Amino acid sequence: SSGEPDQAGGSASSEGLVVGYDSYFVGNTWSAQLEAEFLSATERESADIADVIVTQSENDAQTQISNVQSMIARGVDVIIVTPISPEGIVPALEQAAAADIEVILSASGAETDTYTSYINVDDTDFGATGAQWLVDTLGGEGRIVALNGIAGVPTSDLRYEGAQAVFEAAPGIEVVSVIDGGWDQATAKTSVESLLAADPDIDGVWSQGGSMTLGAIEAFEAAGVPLVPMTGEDSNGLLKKWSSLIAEGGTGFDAIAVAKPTWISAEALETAIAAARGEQVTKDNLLEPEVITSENLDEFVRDDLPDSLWVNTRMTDEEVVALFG
Amino acid sequence: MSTTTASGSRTDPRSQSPSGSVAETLRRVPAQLWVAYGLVLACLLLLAVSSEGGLTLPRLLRILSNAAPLGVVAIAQTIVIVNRGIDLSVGPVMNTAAILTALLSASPGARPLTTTVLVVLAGGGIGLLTGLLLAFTKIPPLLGTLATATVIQGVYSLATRGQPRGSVPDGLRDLADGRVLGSPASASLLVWLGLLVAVGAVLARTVAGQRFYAVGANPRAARLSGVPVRAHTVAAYCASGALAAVAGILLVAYSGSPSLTAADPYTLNSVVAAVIGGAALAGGTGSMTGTFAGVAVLALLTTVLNSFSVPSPVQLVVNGAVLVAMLLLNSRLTRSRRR
Amino acid sequence: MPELLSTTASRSVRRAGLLWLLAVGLVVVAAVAVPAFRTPVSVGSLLASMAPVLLIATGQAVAVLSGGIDLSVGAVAGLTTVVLSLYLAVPGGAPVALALALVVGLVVGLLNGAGVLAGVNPLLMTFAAAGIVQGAALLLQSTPDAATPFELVRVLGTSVGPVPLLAVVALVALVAAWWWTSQSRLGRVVQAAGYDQRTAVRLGLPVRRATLAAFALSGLFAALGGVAIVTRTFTADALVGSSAVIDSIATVLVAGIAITGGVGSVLSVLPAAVVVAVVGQVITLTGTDPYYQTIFKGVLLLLAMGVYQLAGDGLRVPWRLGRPALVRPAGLA
Amino acid sequence: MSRSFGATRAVQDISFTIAPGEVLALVGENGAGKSTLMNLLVGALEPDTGSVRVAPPSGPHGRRVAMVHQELSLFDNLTVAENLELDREGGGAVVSERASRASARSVLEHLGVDVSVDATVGSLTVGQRQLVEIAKAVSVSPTLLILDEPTSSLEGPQVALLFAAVRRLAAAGTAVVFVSHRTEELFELCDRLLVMRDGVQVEFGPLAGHTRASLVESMVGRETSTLYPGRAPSLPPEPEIELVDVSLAGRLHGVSLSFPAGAVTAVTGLDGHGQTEVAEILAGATRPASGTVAVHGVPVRFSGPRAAVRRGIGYVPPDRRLDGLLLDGSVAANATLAAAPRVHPRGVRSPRRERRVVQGLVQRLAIKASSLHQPVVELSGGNQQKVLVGRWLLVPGLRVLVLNDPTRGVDVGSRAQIYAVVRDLAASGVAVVLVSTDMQETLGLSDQIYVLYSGRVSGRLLAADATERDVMHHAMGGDARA
Ligand SMILES: Nc1ncnc2c1ncn2[C@@H]1O[C@H](COP(=O)(O)OP(=O)(O)OP(=O)(O)O)[C@@H](O)[C@H]1O
Ligand SMILES: Nc1ncnc2c1ncn2[C@@H]1O[C@H](COP(=O)(O)OP(=O)(O)OP(=O)(O)O)[C@@H](O)[C@H]1O
Ligand SMILES: [Mg+2]
Ligand SMILES: [Mg+2]
Repeated sequence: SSGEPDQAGGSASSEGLVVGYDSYFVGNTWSAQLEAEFLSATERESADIADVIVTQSENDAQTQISNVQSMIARGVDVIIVTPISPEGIVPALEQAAAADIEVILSASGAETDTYTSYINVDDTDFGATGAQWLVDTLGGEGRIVALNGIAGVPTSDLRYEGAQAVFEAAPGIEVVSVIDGGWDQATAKTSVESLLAADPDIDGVWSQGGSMTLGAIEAFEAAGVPLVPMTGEDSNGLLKKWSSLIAEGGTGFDAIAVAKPTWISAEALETAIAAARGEQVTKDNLLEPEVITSENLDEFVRDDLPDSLWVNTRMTDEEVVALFG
Repeated sequence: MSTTTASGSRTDPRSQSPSGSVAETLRRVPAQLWVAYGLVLACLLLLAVSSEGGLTLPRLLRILSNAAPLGVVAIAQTIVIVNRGIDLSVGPVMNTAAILTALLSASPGARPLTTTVLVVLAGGGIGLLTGLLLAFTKIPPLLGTLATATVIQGVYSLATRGQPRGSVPDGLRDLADGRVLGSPASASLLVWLGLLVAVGAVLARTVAGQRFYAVGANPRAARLSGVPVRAHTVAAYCASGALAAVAGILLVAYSGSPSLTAADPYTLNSVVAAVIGGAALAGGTGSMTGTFAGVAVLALLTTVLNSFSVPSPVQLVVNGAVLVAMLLLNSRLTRSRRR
Repeated sequence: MPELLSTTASRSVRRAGLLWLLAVGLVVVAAVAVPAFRTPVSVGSLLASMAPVLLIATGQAVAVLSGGIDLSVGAVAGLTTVVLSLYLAVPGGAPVALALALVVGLVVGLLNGAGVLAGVNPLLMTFAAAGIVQGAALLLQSTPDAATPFELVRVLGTSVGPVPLLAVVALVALVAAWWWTSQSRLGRVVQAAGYDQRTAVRLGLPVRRATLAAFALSGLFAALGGVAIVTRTFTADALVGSSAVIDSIATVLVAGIAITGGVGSVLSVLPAAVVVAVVGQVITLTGTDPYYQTIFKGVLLLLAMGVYQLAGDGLRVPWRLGRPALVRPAGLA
Repeated sequence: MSRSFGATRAVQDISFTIAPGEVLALVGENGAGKSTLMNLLVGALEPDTGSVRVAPPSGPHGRRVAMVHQELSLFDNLTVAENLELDREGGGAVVSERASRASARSVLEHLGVDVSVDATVGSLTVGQRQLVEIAKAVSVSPTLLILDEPTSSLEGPQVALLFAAVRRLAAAGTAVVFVSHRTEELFELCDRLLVMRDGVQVEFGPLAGHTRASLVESMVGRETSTLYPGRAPSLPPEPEIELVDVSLAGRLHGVSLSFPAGAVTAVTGLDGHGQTEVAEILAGATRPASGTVAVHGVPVRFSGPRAAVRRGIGYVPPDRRLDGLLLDGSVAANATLAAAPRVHPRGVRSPRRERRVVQGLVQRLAIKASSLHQPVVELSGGNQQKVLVGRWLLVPGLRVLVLNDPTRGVDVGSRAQIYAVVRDLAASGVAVVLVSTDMQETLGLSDQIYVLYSGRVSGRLLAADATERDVMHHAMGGDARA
């Protein structure tokens, strides 16, 4: 079967599962790859799957609740969801449990234990890992800029929470500016550029998004300010830029890329199938963030693949090219 | 006494000034324009004192260069507002342009110039359809363009499944980052200013341009006087679509990667820029001089706030408060002139 | 007994007859053709998701009837969710926080109305207000002692069978708003001034009060909408109402309320919301590509406008769009 | 009392009294200050100096002033009953629908107006709306009733209804102020007279003893025997433009009219009998359902007003503010609206050419404006109208000029200037079409007159030997009806 949602199948057949997947968002490359990674896994597991139903929540908690409820109404066997509101999703999860549906929380949690399995990277850890590297690289001294995602979005808040704790523990570190870059390259670029014009004396950039780091690099270059150590994420565009900067040599640039792998959704599907077969699955499957540094950069950077790729993937190169063109 | 009064027994003190004089011209400069440029000046002063380096020309040029996408889309919005319309689809058209630019650039044998032309044509095409829709039905522009915006967003989300393909070639990226003759001004700034002058000349100096104002001020009167109202409406939206596409290209040149949402804030910001510049949503007023000031105010204000490291929620509040103050002031000025 | 249903009510239902038929027809067809649609989970989900839209669109309808528009409804709904979450910091706890949230909505509405009365275009006034309100909500949201008042939210989120309490509240509120606009003296002034403010001022009608009241209601209903959202999401989220702005305007439009003011009936918001919600639900339940839902909304908007244009009732609506903002004519005190 | 608006002294040192039961005629040129004075009287405006004194309240309801404003004050979106209820004093916060409909019905019946109280005002004719407006004023049984040009859009029988109502109220002790530019109405209705000129009171006394001519003289301070210029020497036989068997759903039925070049042809009739439709069809603003429009005998199809303009057909609409002017636009922009492509042949504006052309027009029509850049919204009504008519004088090759109610609310002096220009145009070979509800104007200005009744041509008269009675005879249906 294909990844395209088919007509409502009704009840699960004995040959395979009806899998419901709610795509919380496909508005940026990471979230798009998360969905693609799931669809790619359904190809691999097609023997166990009768039908796949995909809904789109477009980052709207209410839509997501409705979508999950519509899957329950359609009688799916398993639901994989990335909760947008950890509390709001709870009643829907309880309805799913009442209907004997296995629920896998992928890449975001819920304020309940009414679920089958939860797979994620700890976002606080994510933020702290980059921050610790930055503090160490700067020798515990320096004025730094923090680039957040969107204030109020849990991922953004949790990552910064993790980072903040590290910075507060380092008395020599001064956070001179906290910018909301919306995980967007252009926004980060503009903000950092205007900041540099006012205050070029910056020693490091802590960023919680790959494209924002790229934007920050471009802003430094545009302002003619020498590059400084920056943290980032495992986006191929950043890795390419990073390795070309290494190739040029002689800049003050160094980086770490912390990763929240998009294959979490694939893992979620495998867990779902196992659970539906009645196998025992880990309830809370919290993964360590993957880390890329100058030492192992070469193993990850893919000069032959598009910038948009997040390199921690289980998809084939063909699938990646099909996704990002 | 005015030369125009043949049998006048009433006197008007204003008629002392000879018609067409400099004083008369200055008197007819809309108050909003004074305010808008006053605001620009205030922002410049703030910038000058707010940072160590002070306000240098290179810095100012960089700020304006970065504002080029907004500048161009604000031109588009102004044309439509003058025509008594509003185009809420400019943001989605910019996104479409960005997505198409990356997609076309990735095709074998693509050249930046061809890509640009095709994308601008596509934007103009979307604008043409919008214009036809609004000109030949009585659908109010606010809602018509809201609807087309929704449809456009739906279509590109469906087509890309959320994930735009391709990438922006260095040739295009140079638009935003390249230095013109070694100055800090980017080519995109020149594109913006060039369009500003060109559109300004058409609006102010040509019969067709004047008719945009006539159509905006009173479409019924214009129609009965033989002005091709529908043609002007279609032309306004068509121009808006094409210009929004240019803005989309400049944006993706700046950001480097297409996105489904990056241009969303540009829709209302373009309206705000035009309004700060003195365009009234009732139609028939608005100018390129004013819109330039509107864009400059928005860009400078953001820079001021950024350079004070003002957190983004507070920035939202400050932006909103400045806008409210501007609007209140404008309405006060308009009314006192009317008395 | 036709006299029981006041002439105004029957007129407004007749005027939107096609819409009522469409709404009822869609429900029947969906229930017959899509089995999943009939399940209690689906019905409850549909009603719960409709409650905020109904509330916010009702407020929007009043603002639009008054000749304005309210782009701040989404931000106000978001702020409501945040104010609710500050209940620990408020003396009196959750119920007081709830009251406070509604008052905040009302006040934002009043300020919008005051700005509009001062001559600012409503579109821009409420847009600016939305920025300020959203900024404030984001600031408050990051205060450390924010928490969801679970008890209160659970109570508000109660369902009777599949029917959520707030869906009933929304319905009652809608009828009340309709009654106010069509049967109260001030509501009539809202309609009159919305259609032709100049004349209303010349006649000495209480235009200022009517405008303030209309925007205040819009703010209050947006806050109620925010409450309805919290009962689903359980989360303080300043951005949660962002889609409500366009959805509420679309609903008002489909309801046949002229964006130029004064024409149409708040009552029609009900069938309009039903049409939008049922089609959305059917699209989800049949596994149609969800992106078609966005396209559908746009097309529905266009269709609605097309239909009302054809149905034209002799009121010269479209050209009046360019009417200047609410400004008192020069020379009249 | 005095009142100024900026530099305009609208009302200066006016003193007059009015007694219960009296009907006072208030006359003056446009802009003389009549409306301003009335607004002072009702308190809608504050006087700079002076005051209004009234007898102590009598009767149970105290003093009630009702004013029918020059512009209609109805809401098209509401029903007749809702409109009547809207600004009623007192009453609770909630409207009783039943009571308000009943009282509306009785007011309308009392006035003799046949309009449903549940009809949306937007669906009524202009005349019906004016009557509803009057009903609204009359419904409160005022002690002082001010009627500011209430008859400008009423037809004979409707005027009679109004007059009967006014007389009833006066007989019951209501003092009435009646403002009108139609002198014959004043003589019919009024007892006393207040004449204003340029904000100053020039006469206050009994109306008896005045003639139309002396009244006009008092208003304008000069003789106006030359109000209407001479006629065309003869009626050319060849039509410049004609309607052949034109019908329009429910409005026109097989109308054939022919408009010769070099003459003024009036199309008249009672309000709503198809004259406006004829004007709009000629102007290309409305397309006929059947029948043809022919120019020089060749059938043409206008896709819109633009097509008509291209054939040299100009149209002056009846509502100058709504359909005619760019209110915030300058005199120059308004004057050149139709002729811009000819004034600026290469599409690029030449300010010098524009100034020369518009300056000539301003002088020719004696338009009072402080400069060519003055927004027309700041001009007086009469001068606005001159700009509107003048717009077509700038169009070279004008073949047909359709004037739809060209002097509504325009004073005698400005009228004379507009009439003279119209006659000049006709003399230069333009076919002028005059659609007017003003009988004097129709008879005085035209060479031939078509009368419409119920969407059909009920008579064609040569103006030179037609009388008001003849026209009315046809307007009431003429022989066809008998
Ligand atoms: N809003 C305004 N602002 C400035 N001046 C105005 C305004 N309205 C009217 N005027 C001035 O008042 C004078 C007369 O205008 P008004 O409209 O009252 O004319 P009117 O008395 O009705 O004359 P007419 O007989 O031509 O209709 C003009 O000289 C005009 O410039
Ligand atoms: N609001 C205003 N602002 C400025 N000038 C005004 C205003 N209202 C009236 N005027 C001026 O006052 C003068 C008197 O106007 P008014 O309307 O009283 O004339 P009128 O005699 O009623 O004329 P008409 O016959 O056209 O109704 C005019 O010159 C007019 O321009
Ligand atoms: Mg008057
Ligand atoms: Mg006047």
